[in-house]
Parts: sequence; structure tokens; C-alpha cells
Amino acid sequence: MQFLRMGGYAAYVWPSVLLTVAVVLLNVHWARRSARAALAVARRRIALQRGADA
Amino acid sequence: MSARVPVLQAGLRLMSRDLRLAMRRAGDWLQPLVFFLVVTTLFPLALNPELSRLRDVAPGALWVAGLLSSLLALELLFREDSLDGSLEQLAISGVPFAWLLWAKTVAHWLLTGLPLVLVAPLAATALGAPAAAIPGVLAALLLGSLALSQLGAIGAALTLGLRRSGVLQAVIVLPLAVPVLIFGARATALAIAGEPIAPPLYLLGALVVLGVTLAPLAAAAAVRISLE
Amino acid sequence: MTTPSRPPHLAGHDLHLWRGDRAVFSGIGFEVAAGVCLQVTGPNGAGKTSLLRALCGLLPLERGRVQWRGAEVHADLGAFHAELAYLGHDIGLKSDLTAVENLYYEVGLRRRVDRAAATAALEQVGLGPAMHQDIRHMSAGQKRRVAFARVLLCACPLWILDEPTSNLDAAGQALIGTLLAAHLRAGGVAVVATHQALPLPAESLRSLVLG
Amino acid sequence: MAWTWFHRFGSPPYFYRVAGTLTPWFAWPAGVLCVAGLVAGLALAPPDYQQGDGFRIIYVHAPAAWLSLMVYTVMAVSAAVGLIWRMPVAHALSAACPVIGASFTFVALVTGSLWGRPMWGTFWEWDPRLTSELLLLFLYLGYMWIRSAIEDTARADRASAVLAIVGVVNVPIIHYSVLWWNSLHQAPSVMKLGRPTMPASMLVPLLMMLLGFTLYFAALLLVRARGELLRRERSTRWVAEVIGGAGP
Repeated sequence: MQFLRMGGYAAYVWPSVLLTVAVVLLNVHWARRSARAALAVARRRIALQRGADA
Repeated sequence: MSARVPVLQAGLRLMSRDLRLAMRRAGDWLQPLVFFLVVTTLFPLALNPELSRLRDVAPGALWVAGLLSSLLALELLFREDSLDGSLEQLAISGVPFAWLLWAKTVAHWLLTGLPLVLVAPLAATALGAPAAAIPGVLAALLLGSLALSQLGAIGAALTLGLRRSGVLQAVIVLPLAVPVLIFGARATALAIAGEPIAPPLYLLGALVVLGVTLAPLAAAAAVRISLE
Repeated sequence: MTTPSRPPHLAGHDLHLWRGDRAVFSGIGFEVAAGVCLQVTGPNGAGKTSLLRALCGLLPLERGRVQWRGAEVHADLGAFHAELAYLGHDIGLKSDLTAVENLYYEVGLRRRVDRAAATAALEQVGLGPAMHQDIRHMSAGQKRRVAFARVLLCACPLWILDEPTSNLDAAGQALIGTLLAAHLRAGGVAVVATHQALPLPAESLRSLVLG
Repeated sequence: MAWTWFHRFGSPPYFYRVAGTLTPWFAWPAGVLCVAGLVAGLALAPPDYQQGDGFRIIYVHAPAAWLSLMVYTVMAVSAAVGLIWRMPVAHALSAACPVIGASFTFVALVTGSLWGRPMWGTFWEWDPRLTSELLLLFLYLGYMWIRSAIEDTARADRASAVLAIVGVVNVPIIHYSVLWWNSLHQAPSVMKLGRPTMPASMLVPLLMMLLGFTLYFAALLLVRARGELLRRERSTRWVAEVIGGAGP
């Protein structure tokens, strides 16, 4: 409890920490999503090309 | 094969072409100047028109108005030339492209920056600056507008041919112009307060030197990319 | 300027050009020697304009080499441009200046020209009294003629012309053909993108078909 | 030696493969360091003698501010390499940066003003560091917007590279001009601690966070750059070879 109260600074410390953790996790999510999207587009192209070649 | 023109002369030729073109369309080139005067008029109307109070905001008002008007004037720098294909011809003229763009930027400054500097005493007086401050205000704006036109050339070159380029150009140029704004407004404030203005003026001069040497290279690279 | 040691000669080897993720052309090659004109043809969108602009160094090639007088163009782009006259899609004339003024200012960047020389070039393309009009008051065909006069006045050994005869009447087309032939006879090189038959002898005409 | 390394990394298939292998080697230590550093900073480090527990915001603010600057530098340097040597790998790296950099600039701004609130009494004070961060955010936004305004990827790469280079020359000038401006107006700065030297119990968690965030950025950068590289190279043969096996 003492820890959560942060010596009276809880209203400033915890939002800062939460925001930072959220942005850290969001960035992981965004990075993976963008990499996956690029992979999907490349796959689709290759499938199309193979279809055209066959 | 006939003799090539010395590089210096090629730049002067281009500059005189731009000046002559501007003479045929004087209205276009007056707009940024009028804009500057209109914006400086707005400040007393929005604030307290008492001259002693205005004196405090005068440097800020002058510089923000000058910055916005120089941004507005950028449209006249490369746009026409890019639309009618003459920028392309300049790019393959065999004369160093950065030099030609530098010449164009100087002509542009003569047409938009210098008039602004010349009417600034009027605006400064209207905002409560004493007569003794005028030389300092002039010096600061002279250097500042030179630096701004070099920075602006980069922004104009980067956004050449893009949709809604005006806003994008502002977002690109304004943060880069912060040092000019800080030193320029400070020099103006010191001039109005009757104190020595040398330190911010030197810093402004350094920015001009940096801008004049490096900005044309960046602008030339950006224009070439936009021509692709 | 140093006198060029080798004769005019333009060559492209294994040229590949991409726009976005689409290959405009790939594996193009050609050679044009002094006195020869390369005529580039192909359907719309085959990349004629792109090829010409890439040869000028305005468009980056994905792969391949362009050589002028046997040397890599990109090694000294400035020297190459000094010998190049390009007539593009956008003619690059200022509409607020007269034809004479346009030539005086634009060609004046490259070489010494006076008004007499500019006037002479404009007379060669048959512009006559219209040359003292502002470009904005001219017809599309007249503007093309002015742009062609600029190419003449540049006095460059290499011409790269993109549709030089568009908007021109029959007399104008014939005139361009004659002037082009004279340029080749004088030892010049030309690359021309056009569908019009060029009135040139077979030995001075090469063809490159795109698409 | 250095040059062969440079050229090998410049080869897209090699980079794609190596980046994939390296990612977990950055990601796991980053995770461990960040969690440990945060716990140590928030729970174990002693309170500051002037700012009490309020100073603990430094353990998130400083790493975010550090990333905001480092990402910009990485972005500009790789953009310059891409522009000069025409390397798609470098452009892909540069394109991977702005979202990461802008989001941490934003974090640095918000945590900075949250830190400032109890110290200054207001959320926003024209503190030189915060002002510089704000301008940095604008620089990131300009870079992102010019990228999205140009449709052709190759052109967008090159145009934004010019902007990034101009920006990185300007960042120190902006920073020092803001410092100079601030020294005239004397806004209080609390973004440093009262004591000249920090005790190890305070400093070590901070260093752990800084290192952790750096490794975290490296991992993110590699993941994103792989995707960006696929976008740039999707019509080449190596892409088909690399991902073809997993596909249909």
C-alpha cells in the first residue's frame, strides 16, 4: 500500500508508468502487425504470379 | 561547340529572368507583403492598443507575421517553373543545379524578403517601437529573412508537386525555423529596449551562413527527386 | 571546356526501369553513333517518355549503364548535360515572356547568345513576326516551334526529343524532319520518340520498339 | 573488413535472414532489463531527498526521451546511407523508425509534464527539454506526412531522407537555441535531480532501463525493417524463395 501511494506522488508516477508500458506494448503490436501485413501482401503477390505462370 | 557561360553569369542570367517575370506579375509578389501588414495590424486589434503595452509583444508579432508571410511566399518560388517544365530544363542545363536554385532563391528573397524588411520599420513603429530601435529591427529582419528563405526553399522543394502541399510545407518548415525565430525576436526585443543586440545578431548571422551553404544542396536534391 | 576526344556516341546497356512496383521496361539496349538517329516507338504507356528522361539523367534507372562518348554518363552528369538538348513533354517556356526572351534567358544559361542569334533560330523554325509575342498568346504548334528553336540554339551534339512533331501542321513536321537531317549530317546524335515516319535515309535511322 | 560487412548487410536477403535470427536476441534481454529496471526503480531505489517519490518518473521519462533522440538519429543516418548508396535495406530501416520515435517522443512529453506538475504547479512549463521534445515531435510528424504524401515508395524514401538529414543537422541547433532562449527567461528546470552524483541504488535501475529500451528499439526496428524490406522488394526473386516455402 505504502508502495502504491508513492509518497503522495501516486497521481503522477502511476499514469506515467502506465502510459509508458502501454506505448511499449502497443509498439510491439504495431510492429508485428505491419510485418505480418507486408508478409501477407508479398505472399498474395507470389501466389498471383504463380497462378499467372501456370 | 561554343564557349560555355561562366557559372556566375548563368546564375545572374537566371536571376534577371525571374526578376523580369516578377515585374510582369507584380500583383502576385505584393501579396505576401500585404499579408504581413494585415497580420501586424491584427495584433493591436486583438490585444491592448496602448503603445507601451504593444511594445512588449511587438517583437513576437513582427516575427510571427514575417514567418507566416515568408511561408505564404514560398508558393512563388518553384511552383510555376515545375508546372511548365522549365525546372526540368534547369536541371539538365549543365550548370550546377544547386547554384541555379540558389540564384532563384536569392531572386525570390529580393522580391518577397527585402520588401518585408523595408516596410518593417513602419509596422514596428505602429507597434510602439521607438525610432532608435529601427536600425536594430532592420538588421535582425534582414538576416532573419535571408535564413528563412533558404529554409523555405528546402520545404518548397520537398513538397513540390504534392497534393495539399501548403500545410505540409508549413509543418516541415516551421519547426526548422524555430532558431531563426528565437534569435530574431530576441534581437528585436533588445533593439526596442535600447540594449546592445550583437549576440543574437551574430547567432542569426551564423544561421544565415549555414543556410546559404547547405540549404541549396538539400533543395537541389529534393527538386531532382520531385522531377522523377 | 575541354575538347571532347571521342566522337559523339550514345549507348545504353541492359537498361531496367521501374515505376513503383511495376517494371516499365527491362533489358533495353541500343547504340547510336554520330550522324544516326534512334527512333523510339511503342504503344502508349510502353515507357518512351520514361526512357528518354532516364537517358537525360532525370529518372533513376533500376539497373543498366548509359554511356556518352564511351564514358559513363553518371560519372560527370554536368559535362553530359552541357552537350545535351532535351525537348520534353512540358516545353519549359515561360508564358509571360516572348519567344525571343525565352531563348535569350534559357539558352543563355548554357552558352553565350545574343538576341540576333535567338531571332535567327526562331526564323529557322518559321516563327516569323510571332516571335515577339508572349508565349501565352501562341498556339500549341507555335509553342512547339519555339521549343524546337531552343534545341537548335543550344548547338548541342546530342538531341533527345519527346514527340517533337505533336501539334504541328504538315509544314511544321516536314520542317522538323529537315532540321533533324541537317543536325545528323553535321555529325550530331539524336534520340526521338515519335510515331511519325522520319524523313531520314535508312543508314542514319535506327529503331527501338518498346512494349 | 568493415566494408564487406557493410555490403553483406546491404544485401536484402541476407539482412532479412539475419534480422529474423537476431530479433529474439535483442527482445528477450530487453524485456528482462526493462522489468528488472522498473521494479528496482519504483520499489527498491531510495526516494530523492528533495523530490521524494516523485523523482521515480525518471525511470520512464528518461528512457523515452533517450529513445526519441536516438531513433531520430538512426532514422537520419540510415536515410543518408540509403540516399547516398541507394540501398533498399537502409531505406527500410529509416522507414521503420518514425512511428517508434514519434510515440516515444509523445511519452517523453506526457511523462515530463506529469513530472512537472507537482514541481512547477502546472502541467506545462516552457522548460527547454520539454520544448525541444515538442519540436522533435513536429519534426517526426513532418517526416511521416511527407512519406505518406508521396505514393511511389522509392520517391518517398528519397524525399523523406532529405528531410531527415536536414532535420538531424537542425536538431542540435534547435536544442541549443531553445536552451539559450530559456536561459533568458529562467523557467525552473526540474528535469534533473538535486544531487550532483546519484547513488548506485538510483543509478543502476536507470542504466538498466536505458539499456533495456535501447535493445527493445533494436528488436522493434528489425521486425519493422523486415516488413518494410518486403514492401520494397516484393517483386524480386529472393522474396519468393524466402517466403515461398511457407506459402502455398
